[in-house]
Amino acid sequence: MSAQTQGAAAIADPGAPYRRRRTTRGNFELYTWVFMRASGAILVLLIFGHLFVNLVAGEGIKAIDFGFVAGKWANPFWQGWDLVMLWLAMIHGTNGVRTIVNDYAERDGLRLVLKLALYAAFIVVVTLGTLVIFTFDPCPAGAPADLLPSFCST
Amino acid sequence: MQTHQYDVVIIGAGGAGMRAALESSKRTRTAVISKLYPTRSHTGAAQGGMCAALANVEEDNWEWHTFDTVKGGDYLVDQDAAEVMAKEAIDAVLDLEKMGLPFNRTPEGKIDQRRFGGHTRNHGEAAVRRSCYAADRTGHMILQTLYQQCVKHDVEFFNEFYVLDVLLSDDLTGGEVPDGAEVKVSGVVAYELATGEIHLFRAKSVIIATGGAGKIFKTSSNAHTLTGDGMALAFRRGIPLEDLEFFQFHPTGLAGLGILLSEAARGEGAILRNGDGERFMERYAPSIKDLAPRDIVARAMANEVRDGRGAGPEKDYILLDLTHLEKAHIDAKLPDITDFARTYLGIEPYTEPIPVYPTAHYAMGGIPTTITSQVLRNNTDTVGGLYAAGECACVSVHGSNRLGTNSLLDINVFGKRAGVAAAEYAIGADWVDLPDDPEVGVVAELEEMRTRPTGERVADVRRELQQTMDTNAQVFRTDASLRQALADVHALQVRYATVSVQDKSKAFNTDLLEALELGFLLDVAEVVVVGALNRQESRGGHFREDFPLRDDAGYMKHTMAYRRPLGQVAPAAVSTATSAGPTAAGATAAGPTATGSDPVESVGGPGASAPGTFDVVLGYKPVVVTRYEPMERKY
Amino acid sequence: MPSAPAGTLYRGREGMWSWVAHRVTGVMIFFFLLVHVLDTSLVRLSPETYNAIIGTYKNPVMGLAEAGLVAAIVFHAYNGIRLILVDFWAKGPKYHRVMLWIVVGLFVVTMAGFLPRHLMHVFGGE
Amino acid sequence: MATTATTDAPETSGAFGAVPSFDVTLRIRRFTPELTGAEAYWEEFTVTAYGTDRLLDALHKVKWDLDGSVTFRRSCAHGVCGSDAMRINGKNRLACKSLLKDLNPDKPITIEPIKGLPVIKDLVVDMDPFFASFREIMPFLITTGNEPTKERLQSSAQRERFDDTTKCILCAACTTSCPVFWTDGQYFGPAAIVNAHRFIFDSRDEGAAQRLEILNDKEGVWRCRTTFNCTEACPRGIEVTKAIAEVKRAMITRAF
Ligand SMILES: Cc1cc2nc3c(=O)[nH]c(=O)nc-3n(C[C@H](O)[C@H](O)[C@H](O)COP(=O)(O)OP(=O)(O)OC[C@H]3O[C@@H](n4cnc5c(N)ncnc54)[C@H](O)[C@@H]3O)c2cc1C
Ligand code: HEM
Ligand code: SF4
Ligand code: F3S
Ligand code: FES
Repeated sequence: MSAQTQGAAAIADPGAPYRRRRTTRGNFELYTWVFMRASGAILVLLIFGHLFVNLVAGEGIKAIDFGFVAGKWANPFWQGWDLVMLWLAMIHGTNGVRTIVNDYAERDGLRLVLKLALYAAFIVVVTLGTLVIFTFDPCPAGAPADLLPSFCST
Repeated sequence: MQTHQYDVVIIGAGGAGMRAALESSKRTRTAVISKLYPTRSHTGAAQGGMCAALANVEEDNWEWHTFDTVKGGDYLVDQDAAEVMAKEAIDAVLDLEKMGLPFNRTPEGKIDQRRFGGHTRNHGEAAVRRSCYAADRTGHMILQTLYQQCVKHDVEFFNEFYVLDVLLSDDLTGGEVPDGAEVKVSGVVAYELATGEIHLFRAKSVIIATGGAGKIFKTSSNAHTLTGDGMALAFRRGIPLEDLEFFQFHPTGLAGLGILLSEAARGEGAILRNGDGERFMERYAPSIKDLAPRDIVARAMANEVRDGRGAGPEKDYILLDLTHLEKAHIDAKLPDITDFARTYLGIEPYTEPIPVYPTAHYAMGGIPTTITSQVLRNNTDTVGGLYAAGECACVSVHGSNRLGTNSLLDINVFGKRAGVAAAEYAIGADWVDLPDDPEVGVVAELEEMRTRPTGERVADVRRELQQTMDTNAQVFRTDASLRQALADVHALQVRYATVSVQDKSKAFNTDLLEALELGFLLDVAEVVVVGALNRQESRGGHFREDFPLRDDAGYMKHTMAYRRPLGQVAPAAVSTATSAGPTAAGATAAGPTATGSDPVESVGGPGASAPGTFDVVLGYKPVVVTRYEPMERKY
Repeated sequence: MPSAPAGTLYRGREGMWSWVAHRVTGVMIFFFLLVHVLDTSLVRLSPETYNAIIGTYKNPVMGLAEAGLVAAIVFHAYNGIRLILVDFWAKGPKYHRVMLWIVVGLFVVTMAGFLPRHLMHVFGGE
Repeated sequence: MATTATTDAPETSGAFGAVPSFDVTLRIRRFTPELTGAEAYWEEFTVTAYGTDRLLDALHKVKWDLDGSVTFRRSCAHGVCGSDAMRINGKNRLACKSLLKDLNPDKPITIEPIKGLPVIKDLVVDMDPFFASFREIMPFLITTGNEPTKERLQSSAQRERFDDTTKCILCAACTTSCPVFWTDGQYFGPAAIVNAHRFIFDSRDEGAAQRLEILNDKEGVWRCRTTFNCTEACPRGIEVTKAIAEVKRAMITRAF
């Protein structure tokens, strides 16, 4: 017998009445839930398009370099595309990770730390990404011409 | 030990207990003590329906219902009680609907009704649709609905608490309390399973609603937890048990397993066939055939098997045939029971008939009460503040054979009455002093049983009890078989005095509780057998092969079994009984001395079966006849 | 409330395992996305830095990782659609298992279309 | 120590034909703080069983013939009371609805308490948190206005609408199979939602808005990730995940 012995959590007083942790009602979880689905549906389009253009069409991953990226972002269409994708994916992903943190981080302190880190990452990444897309100069002065997209030389 | 004080304490959270709780907690401080979580009570297993003459689908009235109940019970029914039940049935069903019970509906949106065994139009003309139902889960819906209402009204529950003693102001077991003297209830002693702690509940009123005792038999539709606790507790305190020899064997239990297939199957058109494929009920009850009362059908089935016309390799069961019914109809009306056949026997009821055989199902007898659910301590005196309702009680509306669907009705009608009466009594009554150290008997018994180092195994004793009851006190009984059963029960009682449990811990010791429950079973079984031995006639669920006819001259009366000190032939109470017939004749046969067992010292308090100390003494109570003179029962 | 003592792994079926996969792929994609945005931001610094970093991606190991990431996205995306159907289509819960096999099928088809081309780019030299 | 029992009489085979017997080994996860301290451990028992035996019968043989201290709840023995949900070979099942022959008796059958509720002893868990969630969703008919004298009318179609969720026996098999419930035990759990569904879609009930509000909680329906373990586990065959989806949709319709 006793093939194996594993630890068991101590039992709280079985007579003690059970109390749910104080929680909040309201539509927040509802909206995020709907958002996950809506954003997911849109992201399918955006991400598949993105992947296709970057990895499949043309010469695939080999072709990616400054020139390629700059070439895309010179076009407001791709600018908009990537901007929406960035925002949707980041909100979707951050909210997804938030759920996961809520699920597994049981201690309140840990929960708080993880969520702060998550939101900080979100802000940094989204701000940075947005800035880059908008303030991006495809033909920076002084850069070697062979690295730049072809239209810079004109 | 903890002490609590409530105006009303209800023992049992089945249909009867919760129906009472709804009434009582509305009026006064009430606690419900149950050894199971309320929704796990066996009321939830009831399938077929609950009858009331709503006349939603065809002409019907409560008077016909009364007649059917009286006739179904082979005229041993107290007719005033049956009248009350049939009249209040209509409100009982409507009450449940208003509480939210999801009944099946007619095309007009009213509660649907279907046929059931023994329920007829115009005093037996033809089967009538009287049973209100929710598929084949009526009991489940009743239990859930009542629990939901209890949640709504914040009823206080003590779940997984076992009541182990009911405290009275006087000791009735001595047989010395004179008739007419005032005896009152003062509380109960309970055992908390989770911790092993003893709780003392002081109460002005106590309602016993602990359900049936089917586990005295081996093959039974009853839950493992239906061990006759309430009946045994009352009995040990000297309160009589009425008509316990009448036990119902339901015709259609899954063969070998005893799991019930509701009579609703036959109500919806299923047919019983023997091994030759013959619809044999045509021979036994030409007018209503498969829908005859249960005792008749069960006996007919047993008879077919005995005469070699059973089905199967061993020719030992009967077939319940649904194959001619529409699949959609089966799915809508009988989903659960067809599922049982699939799960437990691997039978597909659409295409194959289901093997069935009678199974111990329902105790017609129990703690005697008045029609206001007050417990009687003899033929006329009630115990102040003590009430009983449901299967553990005997009003008696079922007489010697209960009609299908009348029990769910019984628990609702008399559960409600008990709740109202107990609360009203408590509001007007004074506190009764508790006896000194009321818990010592229980504590001593528990401790002794728990710490006894070695001894008999509980399971062995129980197995043998169930086996002898199945062999000797089932559908067919004779003097010889019953004497055998009695001898066995007495021998087992002696062995019970030395049982030991293996689990020595305090928390959640179900081993210990099973041992205590075995004590209840032994007491109840003894009363069943003694009553059966004494009743030298055949009536309803009690069939004596040596006395195959009903004997109204000798036995048109209720049996009242008392626990009295050894050697005391007639208790004071019995002297007031109608004297016709062999008063206390069973007592001599019943004496443990007849089996030559040595007296064993008993533990404090009334304790478990105490062989050699107490005896079962019989008395009688007259049957109340209002409108219907006994006739021969023909269908 | 104390947690339950550890026991064996719960033997859930397709629904549970697809959820585990969805969760794992979701987190994978999220962390990749963080890195991806950061590295792409390097285009702001100078073409040289960007190309240098991107250059390090262009080795077979990273190529394989990239393939894994695409696999994760493809699964997460298709299964995401399955989840949306489970939520909003009345018969979704009934057919969730069938839909999972469709997801797996589409996943295989998509990857079959993508992988050869991608691996060719990765390993196929110039 | 592997203990073996060979009881002579089949507990349940009785009248129904001749049933072949076979040996099964039960590997039970035991937790007996009072006797062996706060460590759970495995113990194996071998018993002889018959073709129609349920796992509950085998457990009874263990308890009655080998070791009386093995503790579990049970009552009805045919799947209607909800007492004996446990984790059998890694899945939540009722012991009384699991036939041994369907459990592959060649290998030891592992039996553990349901997951996510505090274990009291062996297979017995503290059900209070479970019933607390049930009580929170107002599981009773809510109506306004005067009581009708006769029954409230309801068409068969209206009755059919919530039929599935009336079957619940509160066994907790679903809630304790849910990976989200295991995480912190705060999630209301599928059983509570099923019982809310039973009333939300009852044409006679007028409390739907309140119940939806309760389940709109952070720990309410939105925590469900449609893992379907609950549907898989429900011994009553209730389409639990579907019911949850219907509640979610009702909330969304209400919010937008
Ligand atoms: C399978 C089956 C099908 C049936 N079908 C029908 C039908 O279709 N129609 C019909 O009318 N009747 C039917 N019956 C009969 C009917 O269901 C029962 O007679 C009735 O439900 C009994 O209800 P009750 O409230 O008296 O007892 P129960 O529901 O059995 O409740 C007993 C309660 O007492 C508690 N209890 C017991 N002992 C103790 C103790 N020592 N301390 C504390 N608490 C204790 C238990 O926990 C439980 O809560 C059926 C019965 C069975 C077995
Ligand atoms: C490609 C299209 C995508 C679709 C269709 C999609 C769909 C979904 C859906 C429907 C959910 C909710 C699952 C649930 O509630 O059970 C979800 C969760 C999640 N998604 Fe996506 N998603 C996509 C892309 C992404 C991306 C790009 C990321 C990362 C940034 C991501 C990360 C996550 C995470 C972390 C979760 C939470 C998982 C969980 O809680 O189990 N998803 N996704
Ligand atoms: S929904 Fe099913 S699994 Fe869940 S408690 Fe109810 S009956 Fe049990
Ligand atoms: S298992 Fe849990 S996650 Fe949802 S589908 Fe069932 S409640
Ligand atoms: S014992 Fe009642 S459900 Fe298993």
